[in-house]
Amino acid sequence: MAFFLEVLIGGLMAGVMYSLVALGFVLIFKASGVFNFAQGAMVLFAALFFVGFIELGLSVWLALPLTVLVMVALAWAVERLVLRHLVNQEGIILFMATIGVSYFLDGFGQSIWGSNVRQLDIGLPTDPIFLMDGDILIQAFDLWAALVAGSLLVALVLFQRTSVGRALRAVADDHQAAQSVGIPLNTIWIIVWSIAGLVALVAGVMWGSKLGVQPAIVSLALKALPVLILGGFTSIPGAIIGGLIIGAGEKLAEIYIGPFFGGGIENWFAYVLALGFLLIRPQGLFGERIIERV
Amino acid sequence: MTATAKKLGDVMLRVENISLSFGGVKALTDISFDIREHEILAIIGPNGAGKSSMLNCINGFYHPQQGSITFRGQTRSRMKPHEAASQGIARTFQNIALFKGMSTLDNIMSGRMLKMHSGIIASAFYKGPAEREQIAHRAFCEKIIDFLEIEAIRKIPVGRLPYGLQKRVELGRALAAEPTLLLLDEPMAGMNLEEKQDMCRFILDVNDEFGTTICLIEHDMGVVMDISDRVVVLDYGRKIGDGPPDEVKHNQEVIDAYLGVQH
Amino acid sequence: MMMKKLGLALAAGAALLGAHVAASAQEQLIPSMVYRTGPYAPSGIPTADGFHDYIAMLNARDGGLNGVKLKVEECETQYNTERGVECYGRLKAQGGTIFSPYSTGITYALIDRAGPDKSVIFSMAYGRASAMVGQYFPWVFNAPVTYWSGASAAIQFFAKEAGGKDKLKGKKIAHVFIDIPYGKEPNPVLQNYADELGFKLELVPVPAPGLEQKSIWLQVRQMRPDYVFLTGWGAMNAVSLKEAAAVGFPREKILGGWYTSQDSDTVGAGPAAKGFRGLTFHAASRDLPLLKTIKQHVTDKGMASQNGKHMGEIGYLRGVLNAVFTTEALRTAQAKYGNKVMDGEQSRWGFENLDLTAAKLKQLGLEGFIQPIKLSCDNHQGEGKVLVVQWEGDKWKHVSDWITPENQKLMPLYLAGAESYAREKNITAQNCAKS
Amino acid sequence: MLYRESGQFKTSYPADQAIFTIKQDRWFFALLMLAAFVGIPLVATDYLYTALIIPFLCMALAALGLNILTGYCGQVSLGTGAFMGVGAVAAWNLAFRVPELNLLVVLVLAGLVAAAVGVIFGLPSLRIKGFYLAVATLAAQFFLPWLFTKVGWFTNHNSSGVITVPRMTLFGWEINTPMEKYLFALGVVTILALAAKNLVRSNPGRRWMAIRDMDIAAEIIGIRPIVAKLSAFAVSSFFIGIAGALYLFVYLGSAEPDGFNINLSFQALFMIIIGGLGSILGSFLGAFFILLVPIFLTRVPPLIGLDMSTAAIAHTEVMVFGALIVFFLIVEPHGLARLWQIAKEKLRIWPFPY
Repeated sequence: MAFFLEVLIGGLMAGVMYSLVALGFVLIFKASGVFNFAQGAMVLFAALFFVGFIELGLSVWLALPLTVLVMVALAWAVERLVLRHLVNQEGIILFMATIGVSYFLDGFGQSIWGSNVRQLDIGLPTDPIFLMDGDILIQAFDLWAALVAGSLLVALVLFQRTSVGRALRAVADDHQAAQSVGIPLNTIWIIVWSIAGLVALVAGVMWGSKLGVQPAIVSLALKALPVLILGGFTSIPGAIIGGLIIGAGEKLAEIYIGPFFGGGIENWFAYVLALGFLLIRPQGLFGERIIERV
Repeated sequence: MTATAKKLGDVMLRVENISLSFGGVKALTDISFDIREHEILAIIGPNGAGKSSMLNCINGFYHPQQGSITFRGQTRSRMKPHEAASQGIARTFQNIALFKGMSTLDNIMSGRMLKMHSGIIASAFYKGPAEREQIAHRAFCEKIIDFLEIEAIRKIPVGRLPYGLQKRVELGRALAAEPTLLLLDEPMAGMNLEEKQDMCRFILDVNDEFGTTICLIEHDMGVVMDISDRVVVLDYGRKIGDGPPDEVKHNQEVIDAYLGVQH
Repeated sequence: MMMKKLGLALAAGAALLGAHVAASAQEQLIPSMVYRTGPYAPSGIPTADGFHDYIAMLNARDGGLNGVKLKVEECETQYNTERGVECYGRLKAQGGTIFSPYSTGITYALIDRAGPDKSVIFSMAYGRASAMVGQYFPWVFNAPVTYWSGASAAIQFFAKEAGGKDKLKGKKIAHVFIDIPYGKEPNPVLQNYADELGFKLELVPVPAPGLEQKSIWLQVRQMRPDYVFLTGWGAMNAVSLKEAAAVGFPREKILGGWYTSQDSDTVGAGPAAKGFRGLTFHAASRDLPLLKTIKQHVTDKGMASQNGKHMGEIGYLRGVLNAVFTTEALRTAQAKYGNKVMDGEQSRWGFENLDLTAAKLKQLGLEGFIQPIKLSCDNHQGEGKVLVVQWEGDKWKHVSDWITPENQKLMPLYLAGAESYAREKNITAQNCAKS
Repeated sequence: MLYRESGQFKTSYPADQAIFTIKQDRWFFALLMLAAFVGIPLVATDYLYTALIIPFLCMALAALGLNILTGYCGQVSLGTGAFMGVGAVAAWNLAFRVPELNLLVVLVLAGLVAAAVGVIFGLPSLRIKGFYLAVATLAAQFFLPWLFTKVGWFTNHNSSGVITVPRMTLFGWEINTPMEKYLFALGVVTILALAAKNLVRSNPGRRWMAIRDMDIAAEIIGIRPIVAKLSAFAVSSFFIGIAGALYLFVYLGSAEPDGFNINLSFQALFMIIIGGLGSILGSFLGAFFILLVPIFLTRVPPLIGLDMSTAAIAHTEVMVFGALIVFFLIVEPHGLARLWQIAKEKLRIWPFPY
């Protein structure tokens, strides 16, 4: 029982990290209807620059704003060079375009900073904490990760209330309408991508200090996809809850079902879970239902 | 005028007490009417009267909560659009629903999908049965192409065609299925006078030459009064009139509906 | 605009059909298949550097090998089999004779081609263990050790820790391995030992690339094994150590295979790596005379790959050792065929008759770096020996004497593996009695 | 002046429905085939075979398969690699366990197995669309390789899970040298490409394109989405499966199931985007282009005296791919195939401007 709880908690914590990546996807999809496959690459990109700046001898408090600037610049570039030219294309084209962006960032980041593993220590404790006289173990680091993700979430929800936030939702509902009431679409997009960039940075720093900053981080983005399916592409709470479900689900599965299949089922279990779910509820946990008309 | 000269057959499709609603919104309330063999029936009414919804019910795209639709003696509760199609119901759409990426010819050929049977394997080899079938049906489609006078645009992707022509191609695709009942959703919307006249001619010819029963939605009263044998009037999802054009024309309720008198 | 691009591509195609940049007559092309990018780059980079720098040193100091200039031609495989095959093809076309794929997957893909193409595949301490049987794999060499002898060494080390082989009875040893061919290689041997010595073997696969190990280590913690043998690669290694630390599993109980205990792994893991122990098939010495020579002739002259950033790291030393084997094999061949560019056949002869005596090693500035080793027609592994090193947080410390793997005990396994391969391919054994 | 259709009148429907309606096209195709079957064997080196030509054939076939699903039927899939894996593993097991089986039979059966698996993983497409489906296909991409690694039987319990192909013979013809392998692959690919062309220009093709262009309308004219979509998945996976089998048999010679990973899927996707969605020719152009880029990048800088480090080249390559994808999607969504057409249009009126 204690072990079960331990795994469950561990899973939920891991789920928080997925949510962090998934959040970025949702933000962009909500505001621009773009399924941004590059989110994962952005995570690595941000982390690389952050750790890179620190290695150049800058203090964390200098490196952080600098990296933020980089991400904003990135958002601007993406809008300028990619989105702007694909405005009225169907979603799937934009999706493929972001795959291109993803590859580009991957290569770009590495050609600047190299492919070595970089250790990133932002002073979060890594030692285990024991509850119930040693039966249950919680990883201090994960608690912090959860804390950060939580505060980020709150910040985002608050942001939604600001005028810009409302503008975002307006765009999400209807591009033409938004433009007609005089909201410059391009600006909106830059803002959204910048925010997604910030989320990526946070995710990158967390993952980075957990695994060390290295190219392999990109593959984590793929883990956020089942989360999206589960939570629905348009719902921030969906991303969070989806992340938790996936995290806990796959860890429990790995430990309690895995052994029967010789282990290592984590890589696909999340997808199968999401897929099975999809067949029951195609629009995801919190996604809106679509009524088709002719 | 052809319409009056022609004698009407017996009931082909009977709509009985149809009610349809999305969530709370009622689109159709307790609607009943018949469509008879060989006739041209027009459904008219102000915007949002539920005309398109009515067609969508008939060809199985929407499933009414109450009521039944009886087509050629067999009553159906829920049926899928492709089942309706295989029963011989074809239609066109208010805002064109052609396959933009395909050529005019392919669009019309696709209308005969139900009549072509060569499978994957045969098609992969192509030579032999598959090709023969292609040729046979191509011949039929060419007839339609001649009939609609669109020979010139055979090989052009419909996406590139002007609106009026697209409407024609869409009609062609519907005809290719050799339907017994043809549903036309505003076939002349957004056409200039000339195009409208052509379209009227086609509709009447189809009705005469192939004896196809036609049920159409149209806003242009002039057109409706000219070509239709019978008119059904909808307003706010209710039927407020049903009968020959002249009769409906003088129906007070209908006039109110069009002049927008308060209910 | 677009037409231009298309044209460009076609032009390139034409260019390729034509040109072949082959090594010139007095230049021995030394293929170097590397991965400096992708998830496995951290493990690949130092090795690639070491290989490059040693050859560069030979060129700088001796003008090559007995007057034959050496030309290192790198090709990026990204640890990816198809790219590896492409690299092999390209390097072969340019005149390469000895290939070190640095990937078990690529090695497997090349084994079949080696014979017909007359290419020597030198998979130093990786690849197909049973390829050490020279009769069936005349073109493949895996000196000085294989994953199987590595596993054997690991078990002996555990036995020593426990205080004798008999003490292992009833103990529990977990093998945490990355779930790709390389990771699975040791399993049969470990299983054999488990049956023989009566300890319980737990196999714990980690899905590649191995960034997700939380549940793995929760499991391990739950198993409470006495020892963990860790066979990871690239990104996985550091994560293993971090997760082990996170679940409070003592690193001292973890013994890494030799590709799991490089500096990139321990540095990446930070403090979590302290106390972690790993196998090597060479000493972890940063003060080898040879390194000084390399520094003097290459690094200080700014000719080193990445300015010798990784010099002295385990991965780097490995690259150097790989280069030493390669060049010494060529040297041996030259002794027989004369001081010119060696072809495939001759390179192969060089490997089969390679004999690194203590004196030779001293002369190379490698005293104490590896134990003397001799290859032969039927034994392509030689009696390589193994060390255990421990990470002290900033450098490696030797914590064992040279361990001799029980190769004679493994021989049946080697033969079985080799013969089954020979059957699949209906290959007849070459006769090692003659020649 | 050379490329003219004027004066060539089609007097029958068969003539009008032929693959190459214009005389010059027929000649061109004949020449192409001549070059492929006779020309290349005369000039190509072993390196070109193993590094460019053979992988080109395999990946082109895979791209073709994906194009049927994505380009013609509009169902995006990121599972190509996995389905190649299915084909490869199936083919290997057939060849290994039933040695007397004819190589062609092996390929076809492998294709059918892949098709069956494809249909299973295509089922979600009946409920979900667009990105949701794209993500769903990832399930296949992660599940199948895992399955092959885990279930020892698939790899005949090889300790390292690597499968190595037995020697190939076709009607007594020993397929050993790269050239022989090339000719064999070329034969297979040519036949399948023609089959694909036939499919897309007749009934099944129309059904797929209808679903792609407007699924609702398609259903209303009597196309059953389930039939259209699943048949697309089946045919596509059939092609991809055979591509995978060739990939293992004539290209790699040995592989671990894990090798059929997501990178392969993306590669195939890039090929059809750059080559041209919904175009048979495009699949080939795209494959050629994508495979050429890395070789181009590694070979050409040295030729022009530019010395790039291995890492730099690798990174540049990734960037170039990314940039190309975006570039093509923006500038020419129909890819190289469309450019080819434009070129022909130009040629048709050349040398006169109008």
